[in-house]
Amino acid sequence: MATGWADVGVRHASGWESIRLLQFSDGHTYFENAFAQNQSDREALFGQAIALLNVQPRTEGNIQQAQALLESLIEKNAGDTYGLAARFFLARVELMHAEPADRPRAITRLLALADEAPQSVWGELALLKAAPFLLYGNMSEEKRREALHDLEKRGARLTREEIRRPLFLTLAQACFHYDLEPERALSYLMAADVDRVQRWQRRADAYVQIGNLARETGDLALARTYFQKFYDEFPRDSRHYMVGKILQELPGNEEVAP
Amino acid sequence: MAPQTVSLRKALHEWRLYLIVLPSILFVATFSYYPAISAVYHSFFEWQGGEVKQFIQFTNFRRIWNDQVFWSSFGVVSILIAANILKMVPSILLAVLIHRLRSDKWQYYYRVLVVIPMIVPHLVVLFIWKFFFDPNLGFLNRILDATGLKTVLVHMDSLFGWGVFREGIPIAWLSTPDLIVPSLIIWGFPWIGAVGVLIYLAGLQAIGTEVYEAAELDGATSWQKFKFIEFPLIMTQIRIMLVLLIIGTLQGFGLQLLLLGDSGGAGGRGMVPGLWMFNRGFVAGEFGYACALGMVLFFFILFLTYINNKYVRVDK
Amino acid sequence: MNRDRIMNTIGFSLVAFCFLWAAWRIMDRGREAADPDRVVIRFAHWQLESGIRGAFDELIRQYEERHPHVRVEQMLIPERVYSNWLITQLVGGTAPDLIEIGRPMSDERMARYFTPLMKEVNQPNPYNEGTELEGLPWRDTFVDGLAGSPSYNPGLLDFYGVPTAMFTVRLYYNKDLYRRIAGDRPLPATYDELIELCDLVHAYAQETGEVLIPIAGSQYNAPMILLQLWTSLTQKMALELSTTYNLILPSDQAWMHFLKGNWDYSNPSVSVALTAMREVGRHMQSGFLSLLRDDAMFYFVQGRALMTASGSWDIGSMYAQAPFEIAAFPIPMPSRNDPKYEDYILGPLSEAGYSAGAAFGLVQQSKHPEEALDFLRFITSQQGNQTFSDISLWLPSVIGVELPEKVKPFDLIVEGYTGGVVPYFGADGQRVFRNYLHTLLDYDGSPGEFATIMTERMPGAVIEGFRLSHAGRIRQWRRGDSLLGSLIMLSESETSEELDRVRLAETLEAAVDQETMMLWVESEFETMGLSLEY
Amino acid sequence: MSAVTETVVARKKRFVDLPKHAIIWLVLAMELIPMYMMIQISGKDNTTFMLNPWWPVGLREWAWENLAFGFQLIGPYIANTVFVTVSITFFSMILAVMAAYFFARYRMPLHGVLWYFFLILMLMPGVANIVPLFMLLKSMNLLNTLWALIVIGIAGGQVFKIFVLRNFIEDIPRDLFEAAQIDGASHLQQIRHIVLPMAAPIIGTLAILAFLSQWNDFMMPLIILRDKELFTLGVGLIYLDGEYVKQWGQIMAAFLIASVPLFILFIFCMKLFVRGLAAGAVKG
Repeated sequence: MATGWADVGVRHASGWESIRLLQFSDGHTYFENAFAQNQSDREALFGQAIALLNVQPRTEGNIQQAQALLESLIEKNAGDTYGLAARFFLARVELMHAEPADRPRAITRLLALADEAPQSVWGELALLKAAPFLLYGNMSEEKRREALHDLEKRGARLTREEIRRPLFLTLAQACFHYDLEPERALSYLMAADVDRVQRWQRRADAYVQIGNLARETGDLALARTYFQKFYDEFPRDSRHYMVGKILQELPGNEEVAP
Repeated sequence: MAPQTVSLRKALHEWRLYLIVLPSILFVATFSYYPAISAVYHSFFEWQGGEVKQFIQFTNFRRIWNDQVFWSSFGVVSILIAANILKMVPSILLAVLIHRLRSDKWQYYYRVLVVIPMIVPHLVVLFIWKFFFDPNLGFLNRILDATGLKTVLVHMDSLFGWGVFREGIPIAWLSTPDLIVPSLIIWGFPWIGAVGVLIYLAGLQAIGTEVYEAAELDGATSWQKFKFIEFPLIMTQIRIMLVLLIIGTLQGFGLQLLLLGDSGGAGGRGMVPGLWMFNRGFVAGEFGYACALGMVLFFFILFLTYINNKYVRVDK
Repeated sequence: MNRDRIMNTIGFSLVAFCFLWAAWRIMDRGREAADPDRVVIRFAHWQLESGIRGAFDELIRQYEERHPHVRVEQMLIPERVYSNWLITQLVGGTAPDLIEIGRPMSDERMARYFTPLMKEVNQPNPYNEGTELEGLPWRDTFVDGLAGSPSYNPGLLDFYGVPTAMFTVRLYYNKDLYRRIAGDRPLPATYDELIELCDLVHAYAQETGEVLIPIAGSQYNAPMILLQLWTSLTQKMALELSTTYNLILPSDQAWMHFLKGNWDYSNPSVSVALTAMREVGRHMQSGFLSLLRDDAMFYFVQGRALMTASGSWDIGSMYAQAPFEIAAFPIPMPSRNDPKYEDYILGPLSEAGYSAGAAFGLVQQSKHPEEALDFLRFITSQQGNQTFSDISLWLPSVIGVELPEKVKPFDLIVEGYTGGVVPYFGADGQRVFRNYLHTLLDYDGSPGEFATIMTERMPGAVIEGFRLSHAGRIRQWRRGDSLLGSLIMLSESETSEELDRVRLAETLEAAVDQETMMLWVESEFETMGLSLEY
Repeated sequence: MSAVTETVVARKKRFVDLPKHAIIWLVLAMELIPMYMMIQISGKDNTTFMLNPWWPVGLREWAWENLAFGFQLIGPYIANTVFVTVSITFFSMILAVMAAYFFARYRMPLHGVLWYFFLILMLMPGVANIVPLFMLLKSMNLLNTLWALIVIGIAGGQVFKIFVLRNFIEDIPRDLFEAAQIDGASHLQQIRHIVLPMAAPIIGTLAILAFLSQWNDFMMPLIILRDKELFTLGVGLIYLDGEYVKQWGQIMAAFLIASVPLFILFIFCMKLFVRGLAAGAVKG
């Protein structure tokens, strides 16, 4: 059952599978042959560019070639999923892969993509991947709060939970790293936990964080629910005993685990 | 006598000579050069030993320029080289002593006895030396206590203020910074290199017995016999061993790794270039940087051997 | 002359004869054809202790009994050369079917040569029929639920290893000697009681003139005690420093606080830890920092030391070697209700989060993957792990396995607290820490001297550690882009299953920590005017 | 000299050497301690060894089962090791002598280039990892064969041998060669009849050294060989080093058994290399 995001049939699953298993040169050769057989196969072109970013040994030539391939995808058709994907990865190349990286330009490209194609998966990803750069770095606290507020608004409009959730986790991380008020971090974590954090390590962390934040902001019922959730789901976590103790000490404790 | 120079024309006639050296070159080129070249190749990469490599031109070499630990490790290694050169003397003396013996039978028996220790695997030798240095059960401390040398050392310590030897406290040879280099030097007492002794004996072999009789006739003392007959003859062998020794000590790190661990022991006093290369490669996982360190060390040794060939010319 | 001539001919002919004999032996061995219809599975590991070999031999015997057409061969590779041996066997295509994983290996290499086991670990283990684990997915039959490494590889979001044991560290002690020294006095439960016991040992040694020391230490096992003291006595400091509200202070955040000056070596909990470390160090044999693992073992087994710290992997060897009765107990830590320590310590360190080890991976190039997997299921079934634990005396990795009597003291301590700060950060930090530990533990060393040297030398090493980890994160991030592209396209293709969507979600969440951490380190370094470039 | 005076002179001669003998014996005694330890420990199990590590145990309490264990562990590997070691020593010596002859006798064009070709290799630090070499062997499908060990052993030992042999061949008087050339001897015959006898002592020494370093080597065999029947002694011995509480008695016994073949070969070969050929050349 496809997520129906990229609204186009994917024909080269085995090519993508070798890239997923980090066998970049195998992936690259696969897509190169696929493209050779059918010059108009945009998926093969896109696959070639994605693989080239990590074919070893990494050389500047590879990166430039990947950029050229992505640009050619955009020229032919900027609107379809491969056009948008190419714009997203061009910005990523500028952000992380090119030497020297040009972060400001890359971030403006990502935000432009997010504005122009808010519904497409690439637009939503652009927002997610631009968020940390808007929040971190030495800027005034007031400017940081502004960015947080703006991202919070746009985040709420994201349709895909796999992308919305990490965005709110990023906002919460920023609050912790820059000591912003606990209520704000708590709201972001609650928004992230609307549909269950996927990675168990991250989920265990989130439950404990929510419990502590709720306790600090006085919402003891919320604190108890999340500490109890952690206590029941993660017996094998090094904080299990400590959370049990906290649950005991929480005022107004009816019958509780330990 | 130096090899006979051969003009190009004559060389064409004698082409078969190249066939003689060809097999050796083929073997060495394929099975020794090929891995060595991969080290040169990787010194220009940020590489963790796996498939992921990033070509970074000379960043590794720029980093080496201000790598304090690397340059200070040359200080330690030059002390060790100086000590190793002095440690050649016992092997030369032993070879001369054996050579001067009248009876051929004993010369032969001693030759065999010199080689026997080489049969014993390295693990056994290390086991013995670990006992030697052990602060509490060790042999060295026991001898020092028994012979009263310990009290002498303690006295000298208070005199010169080393702050290392203290009454009633066993000397921790390998974990006190000031004692690490001396321990590395003491290691291997009485410093007989079976390889050296054999090579010197082979060199001395060429002196006929009549040469000694002539020297004895005009009343040469044993030192003069050594100075005028034996020493000049084994000069080339000594030069070979000297070159091998310098290269070995500069590259070597096995002893330091086993006795002191990969961080060079207390105060990092045992850190030698080879051990720093091992540490960067296998502990910090920076194989590219370790290869670059290897290249710098290689050029340093090449420079040393070049000088050695140029200025330590031995006229036969 | 002819006597020499005879000796020569004997010598020459002897060499020639041995050579011919050897050549003939090798030629004729070539002719023994392998038995065609029997399936041969090979599995390799680096646990050379006799107990482990014996345990696997017994499991092989039982397995071959049930599957006569299969022959299993155990390959033992010494730890010293294991990494080299492993790489070359994998690259050369001559690797055995099952290989012990757990030593550092890049994700790329793991993905290329080992088989992902996501589907297999989610199915029940047939060999668990008739036990309470019957029907449970294979991964849930393990004590750690295969959650940690090396079983689960977070970079590849898949399972690559199946573990056979757990590992914890305790203090072994010589029971007979203990009775002679301390009679029926209870075992020390707190750090102060341990020091009292050590003083008793010294008094006893004085009295009887025996050469005796309380704890046999070496550069291998002394850190087990010293580091635990440091991590315990910095527990409260870590909680105060942690700004992420999750009761944990990761090592890089702890050391960023050090660079920013939020804690240093004059901090009270650090100086208390250093004093305790020095005090314990004085009860070990002098110069122990330069001694190796088997020196300390030699001391203890020779009856010259009352106690020595070591892991549960040594139970078999210890009981086999010690000519006296031995037992073990947890390394006593300062007690939380002792006024001297209550401001610094939370309580015993929790081992609930430990992950199982001695894990075996299935190699892709294996000719008999099904049989190899089946053997792996057999040895990690409840009954198989019980046999393994009984013979090897190792802590089991499977739920419900009865602990042999000697292994009980090594059972995981679940009622405990998270650890504090680790005393160094990165490869250079470890080197500086090891190089100057002698200024703390030597006869004329002191916590003050160690603190001054650390304050002077540690910042440079920590900065180098951040540079190395920053370069690592950039490599990780660059790889993540291609991974992200592939995951989105895979979750899009017709043949995609729930698994691809789960992997996409997990990757996006994992990337959050990487990206925010990297940018936070960059901004902190910027504010401190430090550079992350070489 | 008449028989009587002859013995007096002989006796006097022997006394003159006494101090030399004393010094040599003192030094050799210290060098032989490891050998002594290996033999005496191989007769003890761990407990007796711990009680008295230094002094040997009487024959009655000698732990013969250690020797049995040692032989059972490494017995099967002796054949492989003999085959590999003898082939390496033999072939590498031939190649080295020929190459050294080339460098010592003539300064042909390219002489300097080739000499530095060898010299540079000796200076290359050992960080060149094992993986490229292994890939090379795989491409030549030599993996898991004894030939791979032989080939690497030959290549590995060349530089040191050529470096040492060259100086010795340069010391051989040129007129011997010229005389042979006049009689029309080819280069190979010159090597056979002049170089071998004249440089016999050093050739013997280098052969012994090559034999020794190959006999106990464990790293290459462990990585290249996979089938148990192909293992060499070094690989067998390394398994004893694994345990953390070491059975020193068994380890020493296994090492003792591994050294016995070396010991026997020495008794004869030493004679072969040292006395036989050398005596001929100098007098002749």
